[in-house]
Amino acid sequence: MSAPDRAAPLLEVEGLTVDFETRAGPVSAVRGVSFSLAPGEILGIVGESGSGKSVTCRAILGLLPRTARVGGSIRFDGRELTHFSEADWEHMRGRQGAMIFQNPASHLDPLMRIGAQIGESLRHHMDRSGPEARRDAIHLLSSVGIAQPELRVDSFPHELSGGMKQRALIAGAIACRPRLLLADEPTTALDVTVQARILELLRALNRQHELAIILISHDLGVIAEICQRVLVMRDGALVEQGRTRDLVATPKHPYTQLLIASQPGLRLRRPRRTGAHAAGQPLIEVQDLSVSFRAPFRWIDLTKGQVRAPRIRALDGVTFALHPGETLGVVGESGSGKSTVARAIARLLSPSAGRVLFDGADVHQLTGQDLLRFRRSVQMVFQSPYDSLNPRLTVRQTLAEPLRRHRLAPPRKIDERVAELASMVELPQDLLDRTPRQLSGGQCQRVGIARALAMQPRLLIADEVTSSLDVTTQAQILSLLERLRAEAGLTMLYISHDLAVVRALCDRVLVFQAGRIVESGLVDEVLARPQNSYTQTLLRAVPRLALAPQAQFQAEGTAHAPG
Amino acid sequence: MLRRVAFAGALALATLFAAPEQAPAQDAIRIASPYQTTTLDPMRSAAAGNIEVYGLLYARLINRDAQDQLQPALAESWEVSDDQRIYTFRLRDAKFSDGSPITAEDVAFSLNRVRTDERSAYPAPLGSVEDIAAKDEKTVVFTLKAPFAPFLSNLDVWNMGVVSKKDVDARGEDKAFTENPVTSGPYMVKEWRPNDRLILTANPNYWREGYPKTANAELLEVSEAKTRLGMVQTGEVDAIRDVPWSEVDPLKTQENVELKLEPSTVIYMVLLNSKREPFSNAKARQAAAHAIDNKAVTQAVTFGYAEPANTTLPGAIDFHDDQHPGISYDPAKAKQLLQESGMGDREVTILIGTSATAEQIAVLMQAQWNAIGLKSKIQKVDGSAWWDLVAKGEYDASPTWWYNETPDPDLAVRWALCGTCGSDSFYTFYTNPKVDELTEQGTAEQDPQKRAEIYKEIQRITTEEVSQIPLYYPPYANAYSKRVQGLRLTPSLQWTLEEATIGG
Amino acid sequence: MSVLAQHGLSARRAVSSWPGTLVLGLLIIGGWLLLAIFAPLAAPFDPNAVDILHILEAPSLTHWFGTDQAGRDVLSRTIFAARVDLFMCVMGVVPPLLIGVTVGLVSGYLGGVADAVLMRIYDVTVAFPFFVLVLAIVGVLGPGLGNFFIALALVGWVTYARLMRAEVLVIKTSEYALAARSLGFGPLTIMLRHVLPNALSPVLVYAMTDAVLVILAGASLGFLGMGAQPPLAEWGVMIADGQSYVVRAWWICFFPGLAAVTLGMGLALTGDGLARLLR
Amino acid sequence: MQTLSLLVNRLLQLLPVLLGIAIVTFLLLKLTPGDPARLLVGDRASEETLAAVRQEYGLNRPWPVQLGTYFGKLAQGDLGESIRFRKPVSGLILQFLPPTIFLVLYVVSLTVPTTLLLAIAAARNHGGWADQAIRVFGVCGFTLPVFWVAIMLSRLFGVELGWFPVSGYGTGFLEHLHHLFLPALTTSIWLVPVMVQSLRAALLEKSEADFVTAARSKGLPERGVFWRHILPNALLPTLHLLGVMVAYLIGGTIIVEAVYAVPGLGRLMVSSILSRDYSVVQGLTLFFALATVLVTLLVDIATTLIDPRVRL
Repeated sequence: MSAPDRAAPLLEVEGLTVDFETRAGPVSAVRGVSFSLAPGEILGIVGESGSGKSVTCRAILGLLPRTARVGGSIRFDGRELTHFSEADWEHMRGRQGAMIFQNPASHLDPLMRIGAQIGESLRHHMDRSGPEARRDAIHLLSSVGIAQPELRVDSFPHELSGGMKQRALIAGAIACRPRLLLADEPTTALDVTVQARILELLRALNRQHELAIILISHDLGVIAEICQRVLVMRDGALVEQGRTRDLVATPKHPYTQLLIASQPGLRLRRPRRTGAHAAGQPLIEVQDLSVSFRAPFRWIDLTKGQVRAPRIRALDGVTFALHPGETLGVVGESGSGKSTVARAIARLLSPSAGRVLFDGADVHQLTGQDLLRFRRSVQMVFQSPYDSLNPRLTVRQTLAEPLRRHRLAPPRKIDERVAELASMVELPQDLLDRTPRQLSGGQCQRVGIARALAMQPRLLIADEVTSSLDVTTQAQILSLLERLRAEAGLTMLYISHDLAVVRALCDRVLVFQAGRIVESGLVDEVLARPQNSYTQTLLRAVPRLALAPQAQFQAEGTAHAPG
Repeated sequence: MLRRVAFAGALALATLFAAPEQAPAQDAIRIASPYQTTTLDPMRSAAAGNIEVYGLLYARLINRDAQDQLQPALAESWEVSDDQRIYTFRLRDAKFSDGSPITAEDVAFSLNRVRTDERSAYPAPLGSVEDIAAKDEKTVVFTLKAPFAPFLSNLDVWNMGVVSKKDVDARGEDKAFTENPVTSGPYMVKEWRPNDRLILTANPNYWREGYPKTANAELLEVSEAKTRLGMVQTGEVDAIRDVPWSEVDPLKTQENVELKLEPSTVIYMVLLNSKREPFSNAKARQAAAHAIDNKAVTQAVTFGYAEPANTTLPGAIDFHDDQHPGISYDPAKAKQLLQESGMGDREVTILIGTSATAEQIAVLMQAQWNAIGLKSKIQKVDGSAWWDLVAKGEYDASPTWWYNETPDPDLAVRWALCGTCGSDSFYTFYTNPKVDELTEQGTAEQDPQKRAEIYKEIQRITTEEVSQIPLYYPPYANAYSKRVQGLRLTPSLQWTLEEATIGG
Repeated sequence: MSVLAQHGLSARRAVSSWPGTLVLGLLIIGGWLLLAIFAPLAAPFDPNAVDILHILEAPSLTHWFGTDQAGRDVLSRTIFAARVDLFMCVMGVVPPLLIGVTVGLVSGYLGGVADAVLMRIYDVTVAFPFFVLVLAIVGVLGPGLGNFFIALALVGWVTYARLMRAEVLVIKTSEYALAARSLGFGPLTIMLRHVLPNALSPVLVYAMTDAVLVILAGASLGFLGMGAQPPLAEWGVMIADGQSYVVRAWWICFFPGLAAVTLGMGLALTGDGLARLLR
Repeated sequence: MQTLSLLVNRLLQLLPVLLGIAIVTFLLLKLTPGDPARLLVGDRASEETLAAVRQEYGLNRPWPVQLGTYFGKLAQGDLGESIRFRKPVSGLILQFLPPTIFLVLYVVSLTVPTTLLLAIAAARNHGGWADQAIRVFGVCGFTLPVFWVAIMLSRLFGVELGWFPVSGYGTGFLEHLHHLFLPALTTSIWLVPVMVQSLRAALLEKSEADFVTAARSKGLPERGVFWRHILPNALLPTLHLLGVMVAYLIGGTIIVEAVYAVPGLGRLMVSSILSRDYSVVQGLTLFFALATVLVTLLVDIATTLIDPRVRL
């Protein structure tokens, strides 16, 4: 719509460099980035973590830590920001340019009411009185789509959902009608349906207020949703920029091509197994499974007028089966119970009702050798790459531990087997003696997979294994899983909030909502013709690029895919 | 809700602070002592803090004056029968603090309690008495079992005060002595805050006309010597007991404070347990005694303010043998004696309580015993445990002190040297039939000259046999504010508070 | 996540880049340790050699730190006391630490009845003011270092248990602890190998502060006459005994006081450094 | 209502704790060598007298009987009677409570402003000379024995300069303030470093928090960010520490009370232990337990006032 090369740009960045001073000498985070932004334009910056996109963004508002050295030039509305004094910044921030962040929960002061936090900048920049600021805050809250703003204005952050927190943060950012909004991964921590609504809100704000937006994301799909232009960054440098449509359609730089090719749902195509083989004995049978957590015990609770606190239901009468060789996807938003079901199957928590049968035996009744055999047969890979590895153990120790425990290799052969496992997950051998902190997220996740594989399990449960990884890493891990499944004949339970990933990997899918299964069936059928309204909502919310029909991309897209 | 809670809390706090306050205290003489008052019943305790108080609350039949002479007090006059067995006292017209008259019956009641009540802390001074009876309203008759020379002297001991029979009968012992006892002495209790202070005010009915000269007094319990010292220097109190020896010199130069070294019947000595080896062996005890240079110890501990001890009895009592050469400091002889005793290979335990002086003595002793080859280790326990262990005889040696209530040596001998008088010679379990016999002779004999000989002999025997190792005779080191006149601590641990005045 | 962390700058820290405070703190502690070990060589006199004729002598060329109320050389006693005080730091900290860590680990990880019982014991102990309980126990068992250590062990574990339990409750739900369970490891292995090493940092940092507290508690007991048994040289007791001579002989308590402050400083610096290193 | 609910629960949980404390204290005391009768009647008493006195106080009965009697009385809310003074224990505690509470509140009111001042100065000046000076002061203040500080201050400000009394509690609010100043100062010198360390660390941590960056991104001046966002958030852990310390001080000012002759609970405790006044020690430990719980409760209530996330 709006031309990128309009006459008077709002923001001009030229040759921006940012270096951090560390004990080990300066580390360069941004090297010579130049771009411009027209008033009312939405610009996307895409790149992996560490690519310098956040640093660039923070440099524009002078929010870098003291150890940062900024070089080059940033001109906002004709004024040079790199020479700004603290007083200048106080004038500029909030009034001219504002920012929203990835994790809304941690960016709201937990001790302060929402209204007060929004009103803060109004009182500072616009000299609003207390009651005025409150009135404006209510107005702002309603304008960012929060229902019952008169009530919410007096809420504390913890009383709001994740999406509402982000809306409140946006309301605070646009309170003083800035001309520029910097949005640093604003939807990454949110569920996909919420993400869609936030993006919609940003687009609406852009239209209504001529608000220029820089949207930062690692997800090209998100960027493609609303950005007119996009910058691609890698290792602190700009590798490509252009109109979104052009860039997605004809990426020039190999990295951009890789980025696009890594989008799930585009690459992995494999023949799906239909229900034909499902006739035999299922490997796992979940029967009417419920899990509830008890609230903290109190002898007498006068507030509730009852003696015992209620239970919180995380899983409510779930029944399904998983057949050998099958890959079953479980999708749902956070809190829908999908992780709970995984842990109940792996016997990491006890159900309050119902059974889990493994090879016909009740998993939660197993003891002794039977339990050990079960442990060997069912393995889990966890969501967080760093948290799933003991930070005090080296990779080698982590991998050797289960081998010793279950005597899966003779003591002399353990090193050999560890090396074998590492190569199985494509982990360089020279990383074996490092601790998790010295590894990247993707590398950690490979270790987690290798640890599970060490047991030669029959069932692999993967719980959101790629959700905190960069898109290119995610693609690598997914193809690794796919390869392992094919080679080792694994049965897999794959849990994800990302429909695209599920579609790429799974045969069947279960859709969870509020602890229940609301829809199930073959992946292609469910995703093509969702019966349940919730499934439909989920599906609609997925950023378009990711689920983009092959009609649009496949012809060109596959051509560029490195394979 | 919360605000209301906070308000209620504030209110509660406010009343808490407001409650115990009285009107600002009038000018009073304040005395700080390390010893605490635990009871106001003169029968019930022989603990140091209580001793100081009894004389202020309860008048006795006779008093000892500054010249060491016995003077009539509640008793106007007395007569002794020819066989020295019957003492008849005539009471003066005196009243208790509640206005009721002090009768012969009260006297008999008070002293019979001390003498016969099984809970009486110190019946010994009346041990010679067979009967006490009120002959009429104003006449009390004491009948002795046998002639007893120190009898009159013993009537001056701190637990001989007269309490009101009527009040004790009416209120019961517990109430009568915990709330506001009816008193016969110069003061009565205004308020007792246990573990903190005793606030006294003049008894308007005190027999001695014009006394006490100062109407208000407070006895404070302050356990830290440094704190007492600071208090007298800042004028927060007018008198303190037990100035540490190291502070005596510095205090002498103070303007507003006067340091007095007052005569005492205190003796510092080392208990030796004669019940178990090695000190059941007399030679071992002698070796231990000859090993100690008590002149040097005295100098080191008291900076020379005390007199090195030469016998087992306090230096200030009657019939003390000043001529006795004492136990010489002779390491060579000590070594030899130790060898002869055959106890040289025993390791002994020096038991001490939590007193800095005892600890210093123990350390010095240990070094001197080491020098003759007597091995020892120091065991330090708190005061309560110290009594427990000492009374059970579970120790070898223990440096400590004691004092005598009267100048007459009888009580001292019975307490510290007599093996059959109930105290096991101050739990040393030392016993010598000759000494026990002499003890009885000493009280039966009325002639001072002959008594002197008897006590000389007792001192000679016990010193040579080393029933205890005498160390030194210290004076009381007390400090007084210069604004107070006439206040002193008598050798029998009584404050002359009734004669003290503020002014000047 | 901070900007720096995204660049992996704070995560990768080489062992060689120890915080300066840690190095300095360890140097001070090390210095005292050396002095303690070589006390017989470093001290000019026997610390317990009584010289009744030379008491309370001011610092001189013979007695650099003067002599005390029994004529003993204050310098020698100060040096030898380092042995006792360092020993006190170890014995006053390690047993409570072991008890507290075990209790915190077991009650935090196992939960349920074990947790309920241990936490009630914890409540009982914590409801006593620390010093009162130490005093009561020393009163029961009698003064002396051994009983002091027993008292500290009975009282001091609660803080460690609380710190440990809080950490364990977090680590217990970490994915690596879950992973260890799914790998078939028993509770004991998981507790010792996975939970314990990762939960130890705050405990170790607190241990340094606790060591200072131990010296102070020892000194306070000395003041109340319940500290180390004479004639053993210990800084706290030396200060406590010396304070009654402060007008006549300031050196008796000044030098051991100085010693205690330097060691305390070393411990505090080490704690500070550990906190940074382990963060 | 919620507060009340919490209070009820806390008190219910307290019951087994109190029971435990009573039993532990009782057994501890029974194990202690030493005899209250001896200290009561004094040096010269004979064994017969001692036996009579023991009989009188029931000290010669088997300890389970004694314990049973004690609990029987306790159930009726009777803490018993002091063996030494023949006075009700509850009365003694009430007699010694006001100075202790006054002292604790005094210490808090000296400590809190000082802590805020120093910690803020240090944190805002992170790494600067003020920060270093405050930390050095902290270490020194923390490592000095309390009794040493107490004696020195007493000599300097009491004896030499004569500015403050060296003993007692005085009568009336102003005199309390005057008399307890040195004891409170002594305690604060020890307490402030502990609190400053905690608050300083929290301030530094919170000043890097995301919501602080967010506040800065709105253009709020640095001062406003500090007072409105950093400080309130950093106060919580320090508040908890303060609670722990106050609970500790209620019975833990023993040394200070001894040196300044303050008639407080610590002093009562020490002298009761030393003279084996069993019932007073029992009563005091129970009281301390109760006080600890109450202080913790107060802190929790204060926490809910600051932090809306925390529910009672």
